[in-house]
Amino acid sequence: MAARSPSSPRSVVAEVKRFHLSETPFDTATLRAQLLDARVGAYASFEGWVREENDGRQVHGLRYEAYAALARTEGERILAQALEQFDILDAHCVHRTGDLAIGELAVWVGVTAGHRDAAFAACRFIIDAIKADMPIWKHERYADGDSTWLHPPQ
Amino acid sequence: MAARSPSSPRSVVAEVKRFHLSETPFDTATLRAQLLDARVGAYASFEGWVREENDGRQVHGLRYEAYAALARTEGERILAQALEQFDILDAHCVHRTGDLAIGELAVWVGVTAGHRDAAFAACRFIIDAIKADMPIWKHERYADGDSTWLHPPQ
Amino acid sequence: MTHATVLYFASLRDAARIDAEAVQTQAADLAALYAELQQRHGFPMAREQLRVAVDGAFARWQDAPRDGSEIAFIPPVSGG
Amino acid sequence: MTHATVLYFASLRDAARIDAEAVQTQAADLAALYAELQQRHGFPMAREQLRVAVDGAFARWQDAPRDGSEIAFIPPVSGG
Repeated sequence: MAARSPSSPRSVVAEVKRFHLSETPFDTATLRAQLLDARVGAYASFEGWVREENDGRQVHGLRYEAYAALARTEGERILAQALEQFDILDAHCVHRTGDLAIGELAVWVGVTAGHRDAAFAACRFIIDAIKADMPIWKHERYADGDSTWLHPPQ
Repeated sequence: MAARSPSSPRSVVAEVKRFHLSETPFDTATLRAQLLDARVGAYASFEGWVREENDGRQVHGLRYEAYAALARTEGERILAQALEQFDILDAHCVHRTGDLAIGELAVWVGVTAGHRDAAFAACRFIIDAIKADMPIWKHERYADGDSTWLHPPQ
Repeated sequence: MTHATVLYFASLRDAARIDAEAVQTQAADLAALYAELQQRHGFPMAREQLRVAVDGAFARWQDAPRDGSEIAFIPPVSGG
Repeated sequence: MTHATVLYFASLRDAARIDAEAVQTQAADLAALYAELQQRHGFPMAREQLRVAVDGAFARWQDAPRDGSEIAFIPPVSGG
């Protein structure tokens, strides 16, 4: 999948990946640092954290399952669309998979721009698109012992 | 300034400060961690970074001067208003003062909420209010040797 | 006859009790393929609730199944 | 006669060449006080461009200067 030219493996930069899946907790400070750039005036970020409660039910923990191949394609498509549609410098996103406890980070979006209008708008666009289109499913376990896949009407 | 009761210094919590001025570079990971809470589903943050260019002029560095007493009053007022006006859990803000180099963090806003609509709206409200009302002035030094206070029309 | 691999996720996988299977089908399009598999596994979800993907990209229900392709029926997502 | 401290920031401080001064004034309100100090220091900024604060809170131009208070004229801000 990596776009390296076999004829000049050292001089060709690997295809930029802006979207990643992570099976383990990840560090937003490091991700933010990767977006540092002297042209940036505005950095907007969004994070989804696992809440102790969802729709009035007490959540004990959850699991995210992804169709990884399609998720990566969709993630790159969404971020490329944000770069085309908004006056921003860069945009990255990481989504967790696997088992998460209350308080854990589920998704991070980071956007850099010259000015804040575009940074906010693109950040919002990205998380909305991730929620709408990303082939990732949440399996919630509740305090009452019940558990279920979430398949909200689209 | 801290609101401790002299009669029971151990049991009374100091008045919550949500806004701070910082004379030195500060760490957003620590500030973010202070907002962790099991009720949080959405964390939105905004950062202003020093750009190498402003209004077409190449910037070498800048200095922020604050009227600290009024800045603290205004900061707390703006954050309290955000908490009243939006369905959020908490909101903090830190603004740098003193000399800053290109790429340095000038201001950070962090907002937690159950859901992303309120987190984004409050974060945007806060940075807009900070820019409009905070008695802080930017002194820019340019590549051509010139320097000036920025007093944009309000 | 088309040979393809079908992937199941989330509640579709729970219903099928497998996460993938090799299928041979004469279905003319992916909609007809879902109808076949829905009958075989008793999937409760109507096709209208799902999307379909082929080889890691969203596809159209009226696309014909391709030999050797990887097909996934995508139940309503809940990431983010 | 009212005694107060006046603070200057940013380009107002550059123009006054001091960051604070003790003033004695008979000005009836803060607008009149600014007019006095504008004349003394040659401030280029019209009052309409400024806000005024007393003791660390925004105030109104028609407020009378209070004895012992700390008054600041706030040029257009550029934080954030």
